[in-house]
Amino acid sequence: MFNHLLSLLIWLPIVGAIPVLLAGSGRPNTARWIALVVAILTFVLSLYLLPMYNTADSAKQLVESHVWIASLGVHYSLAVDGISVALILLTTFVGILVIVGAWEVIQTNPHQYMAAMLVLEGLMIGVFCATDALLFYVFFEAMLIPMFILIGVWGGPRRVYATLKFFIYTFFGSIFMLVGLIYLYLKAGSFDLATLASLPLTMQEQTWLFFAFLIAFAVKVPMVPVHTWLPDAHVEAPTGGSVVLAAVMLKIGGYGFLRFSLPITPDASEAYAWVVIGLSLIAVVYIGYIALVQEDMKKLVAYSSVAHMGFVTLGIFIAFMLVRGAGNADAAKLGMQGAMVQMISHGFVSGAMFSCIGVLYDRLHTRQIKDYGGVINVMPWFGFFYVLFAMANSGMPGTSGFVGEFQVILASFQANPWIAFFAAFTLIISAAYTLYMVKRVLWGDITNPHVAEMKDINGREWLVLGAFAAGTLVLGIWPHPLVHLMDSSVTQLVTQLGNHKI
Amino acid sequence: MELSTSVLLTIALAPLVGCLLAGFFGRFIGRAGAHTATILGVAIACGLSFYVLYQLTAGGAPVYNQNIYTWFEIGKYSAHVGFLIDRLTAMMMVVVTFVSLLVHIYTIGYMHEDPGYQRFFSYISLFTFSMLMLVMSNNFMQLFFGWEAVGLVSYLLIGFWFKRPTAIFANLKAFVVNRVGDFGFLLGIAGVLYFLGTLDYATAFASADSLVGKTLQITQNTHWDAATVICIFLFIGAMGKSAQVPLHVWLPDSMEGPTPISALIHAATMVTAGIFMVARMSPLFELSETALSFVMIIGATGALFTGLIGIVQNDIKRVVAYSTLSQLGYMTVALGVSAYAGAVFHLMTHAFFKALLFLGAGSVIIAMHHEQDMRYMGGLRKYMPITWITMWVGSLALCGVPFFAGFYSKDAIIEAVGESHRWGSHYAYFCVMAGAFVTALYTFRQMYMTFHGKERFTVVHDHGHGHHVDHIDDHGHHEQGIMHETPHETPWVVTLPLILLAIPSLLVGFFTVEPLLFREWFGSAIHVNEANNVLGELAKEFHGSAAMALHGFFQLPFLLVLTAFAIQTYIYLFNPAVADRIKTTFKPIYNMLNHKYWFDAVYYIVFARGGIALGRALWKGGDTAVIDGVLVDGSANLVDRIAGGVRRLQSGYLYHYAFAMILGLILLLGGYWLVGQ
Amino acid sequence: MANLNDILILLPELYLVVAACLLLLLDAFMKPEQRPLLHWLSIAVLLVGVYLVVEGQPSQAVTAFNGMFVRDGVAEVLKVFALLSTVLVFVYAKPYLMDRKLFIGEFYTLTIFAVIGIMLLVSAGSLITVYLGLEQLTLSSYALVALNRDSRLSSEAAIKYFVLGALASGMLLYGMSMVYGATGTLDLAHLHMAATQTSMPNLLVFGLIFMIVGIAFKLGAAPFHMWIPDVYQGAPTAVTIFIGSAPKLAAFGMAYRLLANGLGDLAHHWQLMLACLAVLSLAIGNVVALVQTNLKRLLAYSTISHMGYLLLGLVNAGPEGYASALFYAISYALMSAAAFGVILALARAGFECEEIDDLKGLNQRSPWAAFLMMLVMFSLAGVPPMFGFFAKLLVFQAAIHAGFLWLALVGAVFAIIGLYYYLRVVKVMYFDKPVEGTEIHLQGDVSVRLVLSLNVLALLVLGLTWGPLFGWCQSVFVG
Amino acid sequence: MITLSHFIVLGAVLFCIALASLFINRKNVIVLLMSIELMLLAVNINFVAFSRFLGDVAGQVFVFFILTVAAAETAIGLAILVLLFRNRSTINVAEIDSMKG
Repeated sequence: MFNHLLSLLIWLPIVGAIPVLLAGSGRPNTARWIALVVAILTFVLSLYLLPMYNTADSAKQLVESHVWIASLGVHYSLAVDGISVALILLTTFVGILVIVGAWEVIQTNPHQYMAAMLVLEGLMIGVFCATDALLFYVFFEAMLIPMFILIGVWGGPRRVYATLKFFIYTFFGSIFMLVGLIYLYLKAGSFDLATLASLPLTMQEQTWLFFAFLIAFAVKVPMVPVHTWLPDAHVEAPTGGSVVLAAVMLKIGGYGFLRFSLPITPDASEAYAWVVIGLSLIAVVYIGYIALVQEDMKKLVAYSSVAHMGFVTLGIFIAFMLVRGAGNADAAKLGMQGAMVQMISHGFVSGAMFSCIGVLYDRLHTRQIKDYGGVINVMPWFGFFYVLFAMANSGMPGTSGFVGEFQVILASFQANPWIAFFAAFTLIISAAYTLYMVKRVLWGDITNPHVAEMKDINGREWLVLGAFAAGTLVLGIWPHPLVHLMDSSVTQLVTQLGNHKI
Repeated sequence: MELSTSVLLTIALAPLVGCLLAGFFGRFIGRAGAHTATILGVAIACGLSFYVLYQLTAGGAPVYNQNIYTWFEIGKYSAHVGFLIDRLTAMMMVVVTFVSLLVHIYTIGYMHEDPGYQRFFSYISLFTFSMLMLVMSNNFMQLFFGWEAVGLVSYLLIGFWFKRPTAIFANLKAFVVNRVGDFGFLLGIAGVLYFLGTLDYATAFASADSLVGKTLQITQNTHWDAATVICIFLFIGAMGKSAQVPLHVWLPDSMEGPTPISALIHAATMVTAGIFMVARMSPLFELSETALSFVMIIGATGALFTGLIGIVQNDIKRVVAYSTLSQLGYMTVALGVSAYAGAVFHLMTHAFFKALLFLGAGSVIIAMHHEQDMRYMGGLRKYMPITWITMWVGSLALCGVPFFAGFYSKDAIIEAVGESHRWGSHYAYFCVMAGAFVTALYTFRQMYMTFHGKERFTVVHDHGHGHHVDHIDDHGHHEQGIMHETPHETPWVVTLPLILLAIPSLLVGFFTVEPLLFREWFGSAIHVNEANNVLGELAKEFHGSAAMALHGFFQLPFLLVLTAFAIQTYIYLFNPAVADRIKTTFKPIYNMLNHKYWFDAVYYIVFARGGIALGRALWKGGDTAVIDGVLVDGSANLVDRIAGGVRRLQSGYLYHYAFAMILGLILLLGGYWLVGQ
Repeated sequence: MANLNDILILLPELYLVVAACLLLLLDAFMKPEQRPLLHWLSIAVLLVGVYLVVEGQPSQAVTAFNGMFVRDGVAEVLKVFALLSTVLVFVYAKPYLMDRKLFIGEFYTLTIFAVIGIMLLVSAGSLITVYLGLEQLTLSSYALVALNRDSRLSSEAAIKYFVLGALASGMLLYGMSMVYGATGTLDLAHLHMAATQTSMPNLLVFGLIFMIVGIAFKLGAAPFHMWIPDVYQGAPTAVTIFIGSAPKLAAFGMAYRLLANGLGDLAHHWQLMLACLAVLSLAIGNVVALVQTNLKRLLAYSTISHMGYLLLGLVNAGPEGYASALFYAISYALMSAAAFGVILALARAGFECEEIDDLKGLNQRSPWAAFLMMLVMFSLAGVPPMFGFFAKLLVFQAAIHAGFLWLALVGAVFAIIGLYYYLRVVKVMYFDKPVEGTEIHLQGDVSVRLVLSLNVLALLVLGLTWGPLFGWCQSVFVG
Repeated sequence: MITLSHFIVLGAVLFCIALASLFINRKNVIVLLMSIELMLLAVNINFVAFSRFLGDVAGQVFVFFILTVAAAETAIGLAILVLLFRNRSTINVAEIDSMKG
């Protein structure tokens, strides 16, 4: 069983979605319970990765490879390294919480909702496991379908615009990557990522490929200026959708950079690292200011997601300047680790923030900040969580939000103090926009009579927020286990950055 | 013998446990349970801190420096959580826990009507924990953790009465302004890691000299001295936390918090974190004259000019707040002239008498039913003698009257500045000297307006009691100057801390000035280059604290105090009208001070309003208009319009279809003629 | 001289001719209520035809009647899928025809005759056979389009189809005549040899161009696509589904026979021409489809764009290119059969389910139908893991390999635009509220639902396991 | 002396006339049928001419096929025409435009 663990992790939720669907709208509770059981099973299975994954070994592990398309030499090949393991765990963890979170919130066709969530989960795990470019692409694209449905069916008033924008935006990005992959395939005769990584390419080829990949993943991350789908998607998506979107789906962009841009087009990535770094810094500052003036809580958090993901891209590409420019591999590792930790942390924090907003939305059915105020008076427990996550969002030490940013800033200072200067600006701006929201939502006297009637969070919500809080705090107080888990893989990556292809 | 890790852990964690108990189970353990738990926690921490101090001094224990656990480890970079306990730390621990303990006790009385009782206790215990983590840290990462954590607690406590608009504005302001400081601080830490390759104090300081000659490339052909850059960045952090000009604006507003907080966080401990940090980093700062001059000038400016504002304040707490700003300035000046010991010494004495003053003010405020405006007080000394006397002790200490604790620390600083030859030291000397005068001015004014002269409130016995039970809501709403019952001395939980603080305010200087200042008591904790050792110079003329005090009577500072005393006594006891006349004659100056040199106004317009405006511009202009409007939706609409046009080709007429085919044929043929040949 | 061997080679076609005639007679002597029998019989006939095709398939290519008729792997694949998709057509069409009093023998016999035309066309060895097969197919199609004699739209569609079709075949013939003149042979195999040493290369290329027009018309590639939207819309949906599926295979076969077998050596000429046609088709198909409100018309334009993708494969002008194009044709036949199948299954007497808005809130009314339609739409849009994606992948690959990277990029861009209208259909089904007072459910007996479900799920399953099928497509072009 | 090119030109001319009439004529569908016949005629001339000059009969054989098919084609065309007239009581090309866009 465990030598197919990865396949199991991918297919269990997907296959599990079938009975959930079959339960039909007639028996919502059956659907819910099946979904929950499947999600928990998946999570438990994913926990087995920890003992089975050897952190000392930097090579890909738990390899599974079967010929898929003989005539093209395409393989159904899966494997994980530390980074994948971390992200898979995040996925399965969030997988449970979104299902719990949607428990009685989703009333229309809960079975379809749950099924979509499970399929989505499976596909996302697939993305993190795939070591064959075509397989990766298939998972990468297929993910869009359930998310499209999730936003479109259970979303808000402008859901159609939002979900179409989301789908087409992402499709737009990835189609060029597909062309790039085909080109690589014709050159290498295989879609195997390792083969592609070792394929010699001229600078010109690398440049074209780099930008093909960049579009695909920049849209996914999302980076400025191709981020505008995110606020719309988040605002319109149901809570669970936003949580998955922010917590996991965005990470796939960062993950893609690691798996494609860095190994396949190292020289071009080096040459154009400044583009990505520049965009990341713009994301921190420009988006920070935009977040400051949002009137819709979800939009605000969505924008802050863009800003935080900026640290991921920054951390990844700063590594180039450090390895090749300064020749400081350790600093590069620091930056890369920072990016990874930031991904996981952002998974917790943004997921939690969106869950919080969901809690409020379920009570007042509005996301406008102005409709709230003085919530703390009636929802003390909620207030506790909200402040905690807000602090994590503004990078408070002791919460996970701090770790990644800290490492990335330290690393970027090694490359160039100015980069660190602009990156560190997040300390100010993120505090400003997050706490400005907290001020208007949580503090103050109750102005809106409806707020006075709001009940504090119930057990289910407590569970969800508590789980997120635990993740946030543990990671913030003791990040070493996570860092250690990914250490060998990151080292591997960084050493790869060193070798030129031309 | 060695310091034991378990003891240190207990010191740090006991308050945290108290905090969690009071915070999460406050509802079950009730008010009594909450304050017992937290006070117990802090008491343990305090007792053990004294024990640690004893061990380090009398017990002759070596400096403790160990990591508790690894935070992360990447290649050659690593961050740990660990403790560095030397005399500096120990002293800070004692100050923090001692004041914190008294404040805990005091709070029982001050907050006994407040619905958020448990929450409050949990907060201040959390603060104690954070502050201890800050001072006990043995590396920059943990320092930054404590640094931000105290900021968080300060945020929570300033906004403790979250229904007050002013309070929740003040706490946001405080946090963001602090973040501006932390922004620099973090860059400083990054610089340390860059140049020294470690986040650990011991290793970093050991290799500090390697900074000499190193530069940081700012632009193509400008290189800045590494040490200077690092130190200034680090000091920016201190400017935020210790409310130095121009990042001082948050501290006066922080008075929105309950008074015990003003005493503990915004006077005695947290705001001195910056001073402590710089003292801790003395090996680095010693490397950069420029940075130290910068520090000195900033401090001197604060010492004088924020003090001046204090003269025109009417809110009893705000007077003390501005005096805190001014005193922090003194400490900073001391740092700037490399008199780190002096700074820390003043930090300690200040912690005692300033906490005393705040708690005294709080006591007055209780008696006045949360009336804070001194214009509606006066003549309170007969109602609350203990408060009156203890506050006089604090005031005299603040003014630096010989034999009082404040005298030793402050006079030493003034002397030290006089000794220093650092660039700008003359300006600094003038500031601290004038500052002494100003200090006396606002102090005596405050004392007179509060306790002396005739009562400026009337007591009306009407539907009296139970009405101020929810004083938080009607605070400031009730008609000023009208009391519903005669003010009376506050309960023992309030007065006891006053007395306990009055004692050190009176004595601590006398007994500790010699070792702390002139006998290298801090040992390795503080490093001073021989060239800069101004205290060393002073030590030569030092012949015992008594002599120093007596000598002090004939020094300029004391004469200035006397002058101020005379002036204020005349104005406020014999001829109150003069005050208004001065006000009118020096209208512009008065306005300037009353508007705090317009710092807040300018910041508000430029940063708050400006930021919002900029954000909106970027949002509407950048995201909505350009990216979405033109690129995303724009292209979609374009395609749509094209589609609308192209579909008209499909006219439905057979002959058009046929024509299209023939056209296609001709195009292929033509294309062949052009290309194919 | 025609001997028994030739007959055997031609067996499947001959068998179908006989069977069709018998069905015609049977229908004449049959009472209306016995028609279902005819239905099942014709399905059986087709299935037996599949059997005969596969069974009698020689190990390597053989010719009959002096090379007029070729029976090779390509022909086999095309015939098998043409027959199978026609089976699907019959199954889906029944309830629709019955509801509309169109449940008559002519539908079946005409369709089978058309299929015979297809089979003839795809195994043509000579220009004559190509022409005859083509006419056999088109003439029956004209009649089928006009099947509903009382419909104004049908007759209009029929006349347009007829005139344009005749024009196209006229051009084709004119081209053939020039090719004949330039090479002196009608036999494709000889043509291939003669084409190189012709004395009048320009005449030859002229002929080629005229023939390409004929092919493009059959494919429905722009600018020879004008008939498609009107015919798709006007014809009874039961006929549209046929025109939309099997003939595409025939068109590919025709293109392959004429361009690859016949004038393969002129590839450098026709590659570029096909590329231009491809770009035009992609552009017009995808863009105009955006503004359609009629579902059948929308699918018509989507056909045009898909033919553009198919051409992407052809421009490769090599075995892998032909393989990918063939693969694409097959995938398209299956997808469009499924798409129209859903429409047919939802339509009922007095409700054509032709407008996109007719699908509003389908998910509430009939989740399964909505789910099937969604899969089809994503497959058409080319979103993995659906079958359609891999078809696109392969033609892209073929184009890029032939050095037509720019063409692949154009294809990619228009795939993005095209995505929009497929998503719009899904949006209508899932995100919109159903219109009050309308009823919309899966019609027809269990066979329809079963086959339809299988057909759609095949798109998903083939998406995960398309290797063997593609392997087959490749194998028929090697050597 | 009449050479091959004369025939080709003749065929081309006929063909062009046919094409032209296909889209110039906006009156009667019958005319369309005629012009289609004309087109096929042009094709036949080509075939016959080529086969004569190439000395290869296949072309003429093809002509016979074309003639036959053309007959069938016309038959179906007329049938559809009848249908059209029955449904719309007009065979004016300019009025057959109920499907467009």
